[in-house]
Amino acid sequence: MDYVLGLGDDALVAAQRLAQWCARAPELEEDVALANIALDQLGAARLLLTYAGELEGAGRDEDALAYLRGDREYRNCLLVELPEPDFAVTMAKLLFLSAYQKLRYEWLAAAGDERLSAVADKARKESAYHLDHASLWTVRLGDGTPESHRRMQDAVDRLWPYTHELFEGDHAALRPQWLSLVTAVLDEATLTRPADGGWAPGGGRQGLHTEHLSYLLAELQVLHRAHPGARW
Amino acid sequence: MDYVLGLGDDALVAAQRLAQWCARAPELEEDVALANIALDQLGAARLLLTYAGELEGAGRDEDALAYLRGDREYRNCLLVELPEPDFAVTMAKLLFLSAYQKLRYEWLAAAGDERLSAVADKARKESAYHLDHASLWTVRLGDGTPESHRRMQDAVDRLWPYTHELFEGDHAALRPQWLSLVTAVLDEATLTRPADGGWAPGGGRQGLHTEHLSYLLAELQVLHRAHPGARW
Amino acid sequence: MPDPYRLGLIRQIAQHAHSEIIGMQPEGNWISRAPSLKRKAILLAKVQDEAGHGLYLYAAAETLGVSRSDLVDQLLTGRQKYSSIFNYPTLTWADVGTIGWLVDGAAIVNQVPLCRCSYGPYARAMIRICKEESFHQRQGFEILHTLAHGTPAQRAMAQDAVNRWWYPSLAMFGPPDTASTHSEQSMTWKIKRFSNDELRQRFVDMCVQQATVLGLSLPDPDLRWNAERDHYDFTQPDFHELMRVISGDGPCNRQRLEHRRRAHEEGAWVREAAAAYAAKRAAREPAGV
Amino acid sequence: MPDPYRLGLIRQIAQHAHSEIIGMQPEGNWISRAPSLKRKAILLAKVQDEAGHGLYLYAAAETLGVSRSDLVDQLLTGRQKYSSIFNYPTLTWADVGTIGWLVDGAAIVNQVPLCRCSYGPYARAMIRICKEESFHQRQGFEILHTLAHGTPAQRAMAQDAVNRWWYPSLAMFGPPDTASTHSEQSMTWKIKRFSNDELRQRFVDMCVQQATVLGLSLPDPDLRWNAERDHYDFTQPDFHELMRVISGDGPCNRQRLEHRRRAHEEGAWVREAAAAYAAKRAAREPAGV
Repeated sequence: MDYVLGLGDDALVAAQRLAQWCARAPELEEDVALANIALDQLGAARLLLTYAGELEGAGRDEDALAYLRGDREYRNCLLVELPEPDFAVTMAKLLFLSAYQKLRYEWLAAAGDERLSAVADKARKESAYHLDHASLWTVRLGDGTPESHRRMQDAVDRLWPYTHELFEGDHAALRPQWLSLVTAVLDEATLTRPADGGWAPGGGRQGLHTEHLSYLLAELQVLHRAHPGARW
Repeated sequence: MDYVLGLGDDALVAAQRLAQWCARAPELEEDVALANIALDQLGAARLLLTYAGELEGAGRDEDALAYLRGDREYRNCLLVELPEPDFAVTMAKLLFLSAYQKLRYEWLAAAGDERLSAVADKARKESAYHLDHASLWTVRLGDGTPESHRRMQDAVDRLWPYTHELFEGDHAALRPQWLSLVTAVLDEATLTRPADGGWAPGGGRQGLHTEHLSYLLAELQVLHRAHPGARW
Repeated sequence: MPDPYRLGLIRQIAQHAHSEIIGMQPEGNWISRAPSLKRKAILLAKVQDEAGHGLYLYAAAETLGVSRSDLVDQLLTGRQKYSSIFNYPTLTWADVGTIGWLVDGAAIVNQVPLCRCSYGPYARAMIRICKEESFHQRQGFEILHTLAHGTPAQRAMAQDAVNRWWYPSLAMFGPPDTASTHSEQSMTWKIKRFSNDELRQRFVDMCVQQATVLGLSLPDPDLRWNAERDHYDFTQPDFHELMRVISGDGPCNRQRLEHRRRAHEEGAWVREAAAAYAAKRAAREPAGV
Repeated sequence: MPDPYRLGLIRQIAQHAHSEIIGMQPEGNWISRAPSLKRKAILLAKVQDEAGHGLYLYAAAETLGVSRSDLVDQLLTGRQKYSSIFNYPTLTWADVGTIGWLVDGAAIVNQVPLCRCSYGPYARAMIRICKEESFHQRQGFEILHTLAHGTPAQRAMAQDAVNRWWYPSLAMFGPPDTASTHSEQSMTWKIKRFSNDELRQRFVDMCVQQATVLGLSLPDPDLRWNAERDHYDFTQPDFHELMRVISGDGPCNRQRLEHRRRAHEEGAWVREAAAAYAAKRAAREPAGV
């Protein structure tokens, strides 16, 4: 169950962060595109949380899992919960996340669990689109103006340490493929790929998050929790 | 009761905003000073909310009133709930608020309600100190650098419309005194006092707030509400 | 096309486009806090639709020879208006439902006639928009219906929101016919087909019946059926308030425009980067390929 | 005063001052969310005390011929360190109580001997600071006691926080005596009076008894009384982790320094204004008045 929950929480937290761009994106087309990606993430989160609840067998549905767990019970990776102070950080996060999700979903689509593979089959196509979108912007910003190059490189450098957590344990084998997806984009964007081997924060999959997540959840859950047991 | 609640909510919301400067003030001495002012506001809020709860007679204590009302039930003026994007806005808010609180508390200290007058007698001395502190900074920033002058004038202009609400109804008589307190500071600070007669937003005393307050309360209340009935 | 007709059309389409863009804010305010994941998805999709409507409408205006960046500039500098309804705050979740029910409802009553207006590109945009808006209106109605049939706190939240939005929604039809400046000319040009008061009456008649289904009351003690007129009698909104809000002094005018300006400014470096990249690409590629 | 002694003192006092300043962040993280108004006031006052401690300590360091702005600069550029304990996140309200109990407890054990250290201004600052810290430690203990005797969720929150903070607190006494680089010299100079391991043992002995009163367990299966040594045996913290955190790779090192840098940068215009105003005032007033 933790495995499915991790995927679902990644998607839910990513959706929440992406939706914050709604009505404040750099251009109107981007409002539409980011809302679209947020909707895809939210859709995947709903399917995955529902399934996680069924696996648990304690009667928790998607809303019980989304709204009534604290940050110590969330299983998302740290990358998705980090704040997004500018559009470059958002795009770097999306680049790293969508490349990872694409590989994870492709793998799951082909794996044994029928239920998961149905979700993954849909989600991998969406991830491929998210990756395209993030790649496009990474290249535009990396190879745009000196300012955009500086911001994009800074975002990549800042977030890189958090990408190690994605390939903890079983998933280590996916990192080489991920590196080749991401490196191709960074190269085209005239950006420098950070060196590996440094700081590698983790803990999200065990519920040990950054101080940012509890704020995000406070906002996400405030209304639902204020009316215990209500239907919406 | 609404009268006491209004004063108490002003102080509580002001304390919450001021405390946000903790560990991010422009200098260490100012971390100490702003925490001090926040503590004074919080102290006054606790006494006033406790008293409001007694007046209501429904068994609500300071925490029930602070943590279990939504923004539609809060009675603070809009001024205190506005976001503080920079230090100039914080100081302009504090200037306007503390001059108002000083006059209100002085008036209450001399008025009939014994319980209120005891609270007000302590609080008016604190307000006088807050006013001194805000005045000092208003003058420093107004008469400092061109940038600080611009920011301080901008803050004063932005917040001025919200000062009308402070003198709604019964309190209209206090505005001339308030104007003379505030004008003296603005003059010394080489700042222009905005013209009266324009936009005068209100509604806070009736529970009609800006969209900002519910976010502030979500954060203030999140932990308390997550553990119904718990003692702390 | 006569210039006054063209300028009138541009004014009307631009104002409509701006309204969609500014209208994203009050509802967007609740996306992060939507009380269930399903509602979050529906609301996010709705706000996304508004951005989409803005895009079609700017495109329709561009067929009349103005550029989108000029129109955006006119919005940001306050020279062109947007619907005043978006200058009210969304204080609770029930406001999201009420905006869907009343505000989108009023917009549809206003806009359906425009689907047959005399300028093709505008009429076509309106057909698509009206279809989506009636979908949004149903969703808003459904939110309110759930609240009105939920816990006492939810029910109170729903009634409170309806109380606050009713008169501002009536004001969406504009000043009374006796005082409307543009209407007569617009009707002659067939970019408007019914008078403000006709549309307002149609809206009131519709809402009274829907409010009964919701089990919520409308905050007008004088609302009653008039068999002689075959319409409901009702209290007019406060048109002085409407004028104040239009002239810039509503509760959120400054906030909405400032939000939009800030988004525009904070996005400038991104748009510049995209332009610089496109220019480099163009320069790298051999001409004509 | 011999230079190495002076520099050693400056290093130690500055590191202590920096720790107070950075230490404001993890606890400050809960001020806005404190679960009762009384706890909010106590926590705010505590974080304010830390700023005050920072001020005394910078002042004590200045008596040794360095300027505060130089020291701040050394902090912001990472050339001087602060206590590594503040590079762990505060994940729940119980962390606030646990920091009070364990972290302030460890600080006191470390600092009480310094009240009798050889340099007067530092010793005097430490006397005042230790008094306030033992007050903070009692408050932390009280928070944890309330949680440990509260609802099951509160109790679990308390135990979880103690589990996370125990070993990092033990690590606050520094590397084992066999590996400490500065200790021996500092003890000769009497700016340090007991060894790391002596102080760590004193802390463990103290905590075991207090944990019993709290009704919480310490996350060390090998913790037991050793009658022979007249001390508790315990598992040493992971000193490799400590070294990693000291060298910059703890969970929050980047966040803490970045927060401080941002506050410093965002405050620059305010400090410049204050300086400009002071200069104008000085120029306006006749000399000597």
